[in-house]
Amino acid sequence: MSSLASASGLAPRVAGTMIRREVTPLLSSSKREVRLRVLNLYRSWYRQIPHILMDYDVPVDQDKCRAKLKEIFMANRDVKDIRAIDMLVAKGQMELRETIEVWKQKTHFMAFFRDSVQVKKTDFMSKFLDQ
Amino acid sequence: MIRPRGRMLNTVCSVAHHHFNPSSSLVLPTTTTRSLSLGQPLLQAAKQPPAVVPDNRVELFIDDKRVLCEPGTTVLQAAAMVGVEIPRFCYHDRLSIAGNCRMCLVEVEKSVKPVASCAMPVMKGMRVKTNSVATRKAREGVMEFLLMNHPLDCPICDQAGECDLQDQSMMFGNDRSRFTDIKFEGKRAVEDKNIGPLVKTIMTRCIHCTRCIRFASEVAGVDDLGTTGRGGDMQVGTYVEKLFASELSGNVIDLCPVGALTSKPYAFTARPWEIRKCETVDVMDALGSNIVVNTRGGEVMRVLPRPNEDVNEEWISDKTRFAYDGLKRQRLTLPMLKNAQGVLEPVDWEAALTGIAAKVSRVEGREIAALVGGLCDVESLVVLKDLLNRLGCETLCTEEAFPMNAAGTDVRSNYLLNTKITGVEEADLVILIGTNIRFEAPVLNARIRKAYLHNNLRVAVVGKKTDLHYEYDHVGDTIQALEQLANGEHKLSKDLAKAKKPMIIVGSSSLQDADGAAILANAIVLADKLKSGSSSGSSDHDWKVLNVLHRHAGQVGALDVGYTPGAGKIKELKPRVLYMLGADAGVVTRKDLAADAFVIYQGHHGDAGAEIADAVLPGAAYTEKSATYVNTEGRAQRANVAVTPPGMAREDWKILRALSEFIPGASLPYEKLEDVRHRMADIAPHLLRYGAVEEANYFKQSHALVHGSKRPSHSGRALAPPQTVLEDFYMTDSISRASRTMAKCIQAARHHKTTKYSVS
Amino acid sequence: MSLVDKLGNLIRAVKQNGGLFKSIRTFYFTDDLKWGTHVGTDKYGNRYFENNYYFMGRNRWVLFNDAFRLEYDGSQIPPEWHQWMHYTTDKTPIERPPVQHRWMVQHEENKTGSSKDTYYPYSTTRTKIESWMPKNLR
Amino acid sequence: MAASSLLSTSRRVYGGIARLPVLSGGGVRTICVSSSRPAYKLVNPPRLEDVSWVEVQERAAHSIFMNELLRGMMVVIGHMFKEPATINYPFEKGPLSPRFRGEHALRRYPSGEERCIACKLCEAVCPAQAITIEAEERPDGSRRTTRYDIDMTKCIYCGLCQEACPVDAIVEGPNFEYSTETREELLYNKDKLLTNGDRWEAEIAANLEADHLYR
Amino acid sequence: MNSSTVLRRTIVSAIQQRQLSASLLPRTLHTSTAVRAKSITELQDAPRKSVEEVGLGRVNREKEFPKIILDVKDDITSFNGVPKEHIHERTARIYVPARNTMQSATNNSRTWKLDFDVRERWENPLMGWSSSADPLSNLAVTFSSKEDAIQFAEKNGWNYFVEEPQPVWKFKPKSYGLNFSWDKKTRVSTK
Repeated sequence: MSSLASASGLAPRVAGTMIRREVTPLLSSSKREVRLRVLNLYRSWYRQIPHILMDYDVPVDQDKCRAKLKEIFMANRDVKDIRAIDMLVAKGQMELRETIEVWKQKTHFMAFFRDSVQVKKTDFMSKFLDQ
Repeated sequence: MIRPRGRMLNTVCSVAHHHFNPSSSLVLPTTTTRSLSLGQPLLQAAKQPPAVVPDNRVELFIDDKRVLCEPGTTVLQAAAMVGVEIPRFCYHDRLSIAGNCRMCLVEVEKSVKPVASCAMPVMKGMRVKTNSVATRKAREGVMEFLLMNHPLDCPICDQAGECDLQDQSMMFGNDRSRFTDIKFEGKRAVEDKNIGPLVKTIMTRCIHCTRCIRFASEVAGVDDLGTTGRGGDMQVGTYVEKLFASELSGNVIDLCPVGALTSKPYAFTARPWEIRKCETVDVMDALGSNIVVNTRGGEVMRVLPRPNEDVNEEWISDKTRFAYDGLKRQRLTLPMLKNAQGVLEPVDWEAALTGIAAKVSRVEGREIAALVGGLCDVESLVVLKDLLNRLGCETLCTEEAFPMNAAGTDVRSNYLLNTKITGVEEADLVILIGTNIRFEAPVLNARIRKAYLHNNLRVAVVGKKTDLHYEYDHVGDTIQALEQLANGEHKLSKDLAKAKKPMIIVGSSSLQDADGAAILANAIVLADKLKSGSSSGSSDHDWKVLNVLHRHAGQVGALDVGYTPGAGKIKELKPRVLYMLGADAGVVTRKDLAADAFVIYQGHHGDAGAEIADAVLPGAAYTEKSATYVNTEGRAQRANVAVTPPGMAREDWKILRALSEFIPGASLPYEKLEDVRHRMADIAPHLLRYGAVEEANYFKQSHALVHGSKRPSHSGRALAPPQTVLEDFYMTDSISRASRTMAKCIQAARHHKTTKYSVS
Repeated sequence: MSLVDKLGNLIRAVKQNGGLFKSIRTFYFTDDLKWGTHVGTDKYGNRYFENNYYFMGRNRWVLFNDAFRLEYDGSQIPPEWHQWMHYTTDKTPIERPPVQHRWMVQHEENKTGSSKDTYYPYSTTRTKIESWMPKNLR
Repeated sequence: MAASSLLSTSRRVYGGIARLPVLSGGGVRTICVSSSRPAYKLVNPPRLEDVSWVEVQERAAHSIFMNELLRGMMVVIGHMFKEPATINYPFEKGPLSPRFRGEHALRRYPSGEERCIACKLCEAVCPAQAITIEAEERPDGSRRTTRYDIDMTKCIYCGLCQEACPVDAIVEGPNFEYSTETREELLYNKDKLLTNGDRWEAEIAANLEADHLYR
Repeated sequence: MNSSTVLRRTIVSAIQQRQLSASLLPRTLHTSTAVRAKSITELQDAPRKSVEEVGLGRVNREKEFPKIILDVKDDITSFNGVPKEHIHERTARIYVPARNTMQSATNNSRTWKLDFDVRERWENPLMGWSSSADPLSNLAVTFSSKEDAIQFAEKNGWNYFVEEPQPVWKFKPKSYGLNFSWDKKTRVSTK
């Protein structure tokens, strides 16, 4: 398959070759460390949710927020690169800070739920007919 | 790989040579240069195997970089080998050396005067300085002279932004002028010439580089352009007002280093800096010339050639270059379906596809047929075939016919241009059978002319005598003459048999009717005869003699994926549903179908096909889809999307895929273009080896079939290609038929015939 | 400046504006009452005044044609007076007449909001793609 | 306490400045002190517990007799007899330079021929990409635009278009009174721009003439 | 302990969750004015810090951080904020741009270029301007080598294909004398 793909000029997207190399870390130097950071971030968010809901007058309850929190974290479950996880954690912390300091507006917070975003259909026929 | 910078190449050359050059080897150690040298296939210097140095090569130094080159090379070429670009106006890689612009002056050590590097052959131990004070002063002087009589009309000049004179005056010119014009005599002014509807002339801008003249007389083969007058009064032109009657005339626009020759249809419409470039391939003839489509804001502004040594060098035909305005006219932009009154009316996609699916699923598979035209890409052909095969239909035909006796199209070698286009430059004999190659493949004809000029290529023609722009032996008009040649009975037979590398080019235009089988069979016999004659004369055994020159870009692809050439089967079948994919040649009419037949036309232009259709599905033209085309050599090439299809039009494979969804049980599994391409790879892997030619073999086997059977009989008619005079060249397909520019060309060519200056 | 001077100015202004009643009218329309030299009148009946007693910015002014009443607008000043009004030049168009070309058109005030004469944009080019139409629709 | 410290600080600063020989001319220069301020200072009103009784009494007296209000009214009455410091737009207008960059206009030659030759340099130079040009050969063979649109909502009035123009066709005229009620009205097309030029030519020509020595 | 070590400590400790939550958790922070006033008073005479001290200067991270071993490919799609539809549905094309045949210079054809499939453009119904909804339509990145371009595409998660450049120039010696040789067809008749 991969030879066919390269012949066709369609590069194999899923990398077959692992490149082992030395890189400079962002913060964490091991998987264990980065895992701790992720769990820490998750815990902080989880504990802040009641306070956040007090600050923001938003039409969601704690359960919904917690489900969304889990969903957002699980969306990146496939990220294996320690540096990428560090970056995601840092960004998550920024979001957390912005949220609990009420630097955000209601709409910013509700943007996590993306309930106003129209999901585009991706199957062939809808794309063909709606284009 | 990209062409390397000067310093790297320099060291490559020094590695290739055992003499030790202290200056360059200090730059990089030998080990690194070796690895660098791996990626430079483009230049001859890099190709030289290390440590093998022919004795006759000359060593010289350009800007202290060592160059080794063949004797007879010019200094400018030698400089290009080490990546030193010398400014030039008159010199062009593919034209003869003129040496009249003087922009390439360089300082050569121990020479009293600066030397015109384009005409100066290299000499041993020469030390050339391309960036010394003297060189720069010489260039500045030349530039001052050139600008003295060049108008300051860059703001209204179409060349501005991609003008050699503009760029080089910025780089090498003086920052102020001594042109004071105290007597108010003004600059030189030259009257513009009218040389046709394609090339616009503003002769005041001319700097007399004579590139256009050399192109016309050397490449195009028309001695129309020349100079009159001398010195400041010199003018480039046709002397009398007449059409520049060449099918390659557009190339002088590219060649002109200033804005003296510009494109008339493109005039004033766009600027180089606001243009997006899309590198793609052309479909106006079967050569698949490489082109760059220039677009702006979803509109094709112009078409330029893309240099590809194996296909079109640097030239494209006028149809390729100027028929693009056909892409904006007569377009199908909405799906249409006949209503209850039997009148086509625009509908949306869902309604169109539902309506078609209802009709298609009502008839049995064997009562369906498909007819594809010459501009179809392989992707849509494959999807159409898959769709109809699922419905149980096996009648899939191309409009262009091909004789099916003996091996027919089962063997690829039977229908390809086997020696490839570059083979022309190696060949010593070309026999053209039933083709006016000048109009069916103008760029290939230019290459034949090039070989004729430089390699003393001999050309023989079987068929009607036409002006091919070079001399040839006329074997005869009729099929009998071909037969005689094949049997070795013709008076030229002995002469031609001496050829070491003969090529036979059979035009597919002559294979369209019942005599096609006889013509092809005789050509095969002749090919085998010439091959056996030549192989005894120690030429290489892989040399292929038989070549078929197609007229349509999609034909080879259609044959490769298993379409039946010719509409004969459809006429026998009288199908109740006909699916026409870009079929606009008018081969099949309503009379050939069942009385209640439902005709679906899918394509990009409203032409013969759409006129007879009951349902019209708007597809994409070649600039609007990512698609694969196989040229007459069997070279698969990828066309890329330059602009998206207009209106509600869609890429062709997507339409077929969407239609399959509406027909019960026929749904195709393709979601993305990649899926279609994988399917193509299953059918024929070479379809995805872009840029490469999949060579055909089985010559012996297929030819044995011909020799084994009796040669087909024929009517003995004259071999007259359909395109004989210039006006036949311009409109051959639905795109060029929609083009206003092409219509103007025909008008001009017709008018030209009535003038006394017309030659033919 | 003494109060007496101010009173003098007021009297001059009232006099120039044609009496008390007309002065009150002017004051109502322009929120101001000034006196100065009448330097000219443009073709639309707007009167231009100058008095260098006032500081720059207030020393040139326009009294719009009375017909405009409260519908006056800054854009009603035609270009030749516009430059004088804006201190771009010190010469009034009477002292130095502006260039005249036959193709020049009448000045027009800013018409936005009026339903009839508002500029509304449109494309000045033809469509890029010409569609094919079946015979019956052509 | 804090208030008095604030007062004393400002006094200290003022005194310090006054002692400087260069700036001793007057109090106006005291705004310059910020650069030499050694540290951040608290500028909030003093806390209530820091205010003395005397001050409290004073404040109470001021507010009972509407002292501040009356003083304010006196200032207003005084100003009624002063010359206003503002100009009375639209009857009075501020000065404009001949180089003022206002509403765009396309000019014509004295013969009436439009100047623009569709060289597209203004389109290329426009940093806001507000200009859209399409060009074509006119039937008489000259190079002219078929579309010359300026999106005035995008335009930043930098004047680069008129700098780039080789034939003085596009200019930013002196008019700035073209505000509109809808956004669409600010999408100028070629006809609008040419009409602008035809309307404002008198002033545009005078302005260019006034400025020609400096260009 | 030099300044960069201090800096690293600061960054790490600031980002570490325990510290962060400790500083964030007291929800009295923005409700109790007393606390705030006090802290501001404390700030009153705080000395100014130089840029270097605050840490906006360049940090030599290579030295400070020990390297780690990674065996996954670089992938920035998880945090670069690009919408998924512009990652998974886009195909990048990696190629060497052809020389512009209108000009003789070759500099633009010496680097590799990466650009994207063309998406729909349409005419604005009011003015006829051409519009596009494609954020990647103006992205064309130049690379000095094919490998760099491929790595960039992979890092960004785009599909891509590579078009190897066609051979463009075969070197053939030619001479000025050919114009005048009597016995060759290259002799020039017109000029």
